[in-house]
Amino acid sequence: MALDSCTNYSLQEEIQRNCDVNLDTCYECGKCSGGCSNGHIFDFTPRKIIQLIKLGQENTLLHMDALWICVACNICWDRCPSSINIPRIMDYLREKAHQQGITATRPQVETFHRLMLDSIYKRGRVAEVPMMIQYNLAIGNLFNESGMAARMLLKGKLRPVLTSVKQIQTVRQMFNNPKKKEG
Amino acid sequence: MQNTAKTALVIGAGPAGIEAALKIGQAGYSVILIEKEKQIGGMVGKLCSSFPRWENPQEMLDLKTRELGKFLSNITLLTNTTLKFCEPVEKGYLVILEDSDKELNVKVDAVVLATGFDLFDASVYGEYGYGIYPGVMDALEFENQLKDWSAHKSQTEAPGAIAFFKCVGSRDRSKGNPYCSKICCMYTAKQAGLVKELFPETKCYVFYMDYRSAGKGYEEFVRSVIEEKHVHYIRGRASKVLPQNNRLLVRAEDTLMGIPIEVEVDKVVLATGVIPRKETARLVEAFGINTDQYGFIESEFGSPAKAGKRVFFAGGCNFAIELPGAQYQGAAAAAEVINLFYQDEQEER
Amino acid sequence: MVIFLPREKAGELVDGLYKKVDSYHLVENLESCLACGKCVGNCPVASLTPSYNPRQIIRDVLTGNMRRWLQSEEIWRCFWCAGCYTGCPVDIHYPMLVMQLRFRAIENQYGLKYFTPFKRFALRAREDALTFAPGAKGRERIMRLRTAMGVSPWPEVSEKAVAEYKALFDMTGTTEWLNAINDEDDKPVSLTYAAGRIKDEQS
Amino acid sequence: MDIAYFPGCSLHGMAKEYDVSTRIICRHLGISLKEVKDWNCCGATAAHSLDHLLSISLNVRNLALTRDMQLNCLMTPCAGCFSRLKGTSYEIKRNSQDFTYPDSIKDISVEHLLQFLVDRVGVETIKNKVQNPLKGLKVAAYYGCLITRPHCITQFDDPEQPVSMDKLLKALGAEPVSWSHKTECCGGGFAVSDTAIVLDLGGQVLEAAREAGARAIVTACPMCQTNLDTRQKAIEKERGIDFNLPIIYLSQLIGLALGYSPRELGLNRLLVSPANLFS
Amino acid sequence: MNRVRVVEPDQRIPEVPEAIFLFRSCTGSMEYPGTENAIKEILKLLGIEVVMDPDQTCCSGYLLTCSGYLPEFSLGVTARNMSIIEKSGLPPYVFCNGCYGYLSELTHIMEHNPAYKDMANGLIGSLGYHYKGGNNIFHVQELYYRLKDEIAGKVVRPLNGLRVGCHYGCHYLANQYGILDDGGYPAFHEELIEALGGTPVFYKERQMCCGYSVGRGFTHKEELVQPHLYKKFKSAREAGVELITTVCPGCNVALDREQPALAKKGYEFDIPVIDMGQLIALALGVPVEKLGFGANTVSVDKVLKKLGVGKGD
Repeated sequence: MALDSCTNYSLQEEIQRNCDVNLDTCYECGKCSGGCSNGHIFDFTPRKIIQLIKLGQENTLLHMDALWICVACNICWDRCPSSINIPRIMDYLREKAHQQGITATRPQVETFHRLMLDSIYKRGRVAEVPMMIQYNLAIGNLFNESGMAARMLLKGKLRPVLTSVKQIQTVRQMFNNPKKKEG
Repeated sequence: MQNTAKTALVIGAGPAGIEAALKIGQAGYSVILIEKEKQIGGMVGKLCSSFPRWENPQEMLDLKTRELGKFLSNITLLTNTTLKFCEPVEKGYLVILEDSDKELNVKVDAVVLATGFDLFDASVYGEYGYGIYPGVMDALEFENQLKDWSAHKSQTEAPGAIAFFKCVGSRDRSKGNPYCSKICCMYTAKQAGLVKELFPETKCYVFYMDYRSAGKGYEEFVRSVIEEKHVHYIRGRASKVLPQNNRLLVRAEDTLMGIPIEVEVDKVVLATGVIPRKETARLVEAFGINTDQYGFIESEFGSPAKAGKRVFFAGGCNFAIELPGAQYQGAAAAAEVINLFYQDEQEER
Repeated sequence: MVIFLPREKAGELVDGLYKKVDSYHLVENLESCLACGKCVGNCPVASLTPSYNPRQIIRDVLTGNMRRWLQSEEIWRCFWCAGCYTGCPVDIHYPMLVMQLRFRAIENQYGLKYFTPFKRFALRAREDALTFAPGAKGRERIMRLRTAMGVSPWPEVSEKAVAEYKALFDMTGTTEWLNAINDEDDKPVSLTYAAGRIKDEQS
Repeated sequence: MDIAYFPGCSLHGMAKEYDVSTRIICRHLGISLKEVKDWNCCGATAAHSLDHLLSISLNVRNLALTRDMQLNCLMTPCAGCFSRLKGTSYEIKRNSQDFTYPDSIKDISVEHLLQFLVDRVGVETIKNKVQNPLKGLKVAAYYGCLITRPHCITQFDDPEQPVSMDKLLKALGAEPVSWSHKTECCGGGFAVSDTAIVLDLGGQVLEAAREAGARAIVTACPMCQTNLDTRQKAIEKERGIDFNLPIIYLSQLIGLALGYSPRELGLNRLLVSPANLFS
Repeated sequence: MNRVRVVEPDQRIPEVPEAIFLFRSCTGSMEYPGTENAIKEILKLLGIEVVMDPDQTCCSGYLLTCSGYLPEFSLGVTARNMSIIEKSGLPPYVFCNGCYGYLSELTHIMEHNPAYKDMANGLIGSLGYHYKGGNNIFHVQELYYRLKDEIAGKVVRPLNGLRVGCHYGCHYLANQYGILDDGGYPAFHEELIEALGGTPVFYKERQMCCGYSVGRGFTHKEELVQPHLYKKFKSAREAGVELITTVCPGCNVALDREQPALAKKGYEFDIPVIDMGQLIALALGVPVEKLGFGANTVSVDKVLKKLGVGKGD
């Protein structure tokens, strides 16, 4: 792989500080990658990702596809002989990419996450029906999944009744904490 | 001249214990060699070949048994026997040995611990499904399998493929065994080689992080297994075993290619690491000697085989060790014992 | 959209492929490869084309993964500088492997477009026992230069030599073998070692 | 006994039946569930994907609310919420965040319904209460990613080869099949946003269950349920196999064994109808 | 791997031959005829007779073989040429790394695999040749180095500190059937340069391949060869190299002919590239018109000026 020109040599320290891991304990054995639920479609397997962090390839890392198709199933973390918390690292990188406004390789995934957060911001809980509608608007396909939605509606799965948190402001103030950049 | 005034107790009749007993006996002192199993030979007795020269360990054992036979006047071999009780006395220990029916009280002037090691319990690794999928076996079980195969080669039909996983219970902090068990690389190469010997058509895959072959002729041994026997080494720690149409599907990453791969095999052999015996812990307590954090016996500073007051050790109870190494340590322990006895005699004169 | 790359199936691999590839017995010690990667460190092409990786190509030949190298452009990029061979701790003559990989590729009509220029050279060399003998204009220039130095205007190559060189061409069937190759049936090749796995390919 | 109960958003929405059935069986087992007052969403995948700090604070609030109720055991039937809540208490225990939290919330033990039933209530207790055992019902116990993984957080059962749910199902008289994908991922997080992944991963799970000869999949996670249930048609189309595997909630199955009617337990709300299982 | 990789010059060439068989290089005799001529001139001054044989053909080239010639053919051609050399009874000297690597490679193959030798003999037998085998292939640079001191003694036109960067060429270094000096870090060209009164420059990429190798210049010029050469020239210029010497017409072609293309891309280097032989010949006072610098794409004039050699004299 071509080494990235913009290399961030403090990336490893940064990640270790924030994610409460020690990447120097990595055996490079690849056990994480062999079992990874989506490893076969990752552009960089978890093992490579750790290697890239050590090489400080920030740019590559923040732009990679793996960030947006990691299902956070924790298999890597659980099987790792050094129990390195890889899911947390993925979260950290994803968050960083998001804050830097880097467009996700899977925009719809990012959109979905954002809408979910919006919903939490609005009423402190996730309301599925409105969120689905917003999502369809966002991805510009109003009838996405509509067939399924109908079947679910018949089964009474999609309830228009929405419950909300009463002291919503206590929830909202979490959003405006200094650490979070409004994106 | 023969001097039977002094007696040494050797616990465990594996290669190390036998060697120690022999040397002490040959020096003219009397030895009690006890073994909890029915057979002598310990681990070695369970193996069907050895590295780096493909010798049959059984032959070596027979040789040693013959030698023991020559010194029966000095060396008393008690199988099915364990140490029941011991208390320190002046210049030695009072011990009670017990077998199925009777007990035996003796005063011994020195003790050699040669209790050997145990294998890691692979069922801790849920992902490998040891004890769940019949095709998954640990190293010793596979040694038996190999013996069985070579016994009735004609009427067994060759397995299509076998996968060997290395570092099972070794180099794994999350399972509390950060150490390298040292022998697995070699015996895995040996087992894979034997399979190819028996069934050249069988595909052998060895999933490894790196192979550690520090030792006389070891590297050549592993290379020959790869280059001449065509065992297929895949660099990457196997990650998951799944059952698939009555075979086993192994998932791993080929870290050299950087690509997740799948291999369908009939058997999975786990190169299980080495751990201390439970019995050793009991003895350690009884004789009040030191162990490391894992429970392996520690030597006193500056001495190769001394564990405590008139207590010595040899072989696997100290750490993972291969056959020759165990014999060296047995001899070393014997040397210390003989020296100790000699000193005693000087004082007594 | 998602491209579903299957996990590599070890079952699909060709057993003992390297023996088939090394039909001329020029790299018989291939199996002693330690996968140490010293070759890659030495390789000028790898430094320009990150996906070109002698170690991985050797590995694929050993594991029997035909598909990837056969359809790869990488094997056509090798400079044959033999830096890999110079450094190799077990003296694997990697260039000789690449040579034979290219034979296989040509057999299977992959990357012919990389071969056709040499086909032209070969067939012209056949005419006057000199490789790279240029066309009429080039000849004049050469003659001018050589005469200026006071040596024979054209390198002394005897009729005999030319005839016998040509004869060898035909005896060994090289001529029709060359003529048989035409770039119509060229199958496309790509940087297969980069595909899908490693994204940024900038050198 | 009094237990703080955290239903979570999906149990108030798509997975209503899970909520209902859980409440029913708990009542039957003499456990009074005290729903956490004014609870908020655990943040789910979205929060920890885009804003780690937010996902921590959201759950700290929930834990704090639990403490206000003077209860020190918080039970949730939703694997996702469980993972987030327990993860949060794990993190604040390790103090890896440079914030301080009131100690009292650190020793609230977060438990998943399954863990709760097995560890606190006990399999025997449930076994004794079984009215109509589910004779010979071959089911696959599907734990999913988040109930047992990672072990260092959940501290419950074997992360790779769990057995607790199988024990429970045996106690109900059902026959849990032994199968390979107990803890493989179904891709639930991408149920909506990246269907291709779901079809791939979910497909693998369904096929494994089918090969093992299960007639239904039992799950204790609303995401897994919704995912495998609603996507089953699509997966069937893609793989060209007719699975027709009902995805049933653990609580519903227990409810049935305890003698409640399918209707009360909301079994009718499953897209792949389990009707033919109990006829 | 018990092969001797590095030998001393006087082991390699125990006593200096009176006469040598000079193996014609196609590229050498056509692209840069000056190279061939320079060798003849030098050896004349050193009192060594040069024999060439018109019956000798092209060595049939790495370039073509490893891009798809059938080895049967290459072996045949090599066997034929070698048998001609054997007939002459003189030590064979080549002045092209291509020929060197190629001949030694294929002779090695035939030695180590008799079947091929027989096959080749079967081929050329019909043409009335027979190849015995077991002979060494030499490169003229080895002879230069063996005669370093004589050459130094004969210098009439010292290079007075001309900063020269050497290019060894891979197919000599990589062909480790007992070569001069260490293939990993050779330095004997530099010693020669010093002997001629020049300043050898150990520029960073001095061992880097010329990029012409095996004709990637025809297939991957844009994406490989040019960026590759850019690296080499860049490091050379940074080290202040005024002249690059090669010992292989092939390398010469690559390094010399490609520079305009690089210049068009905006990378102007303008470093003249000549053969080691030509440089020695210059130092030994061989008249410049005999060295055919007219063949070079990058003009050698400023070097000549620095050495005080006018085009005319």
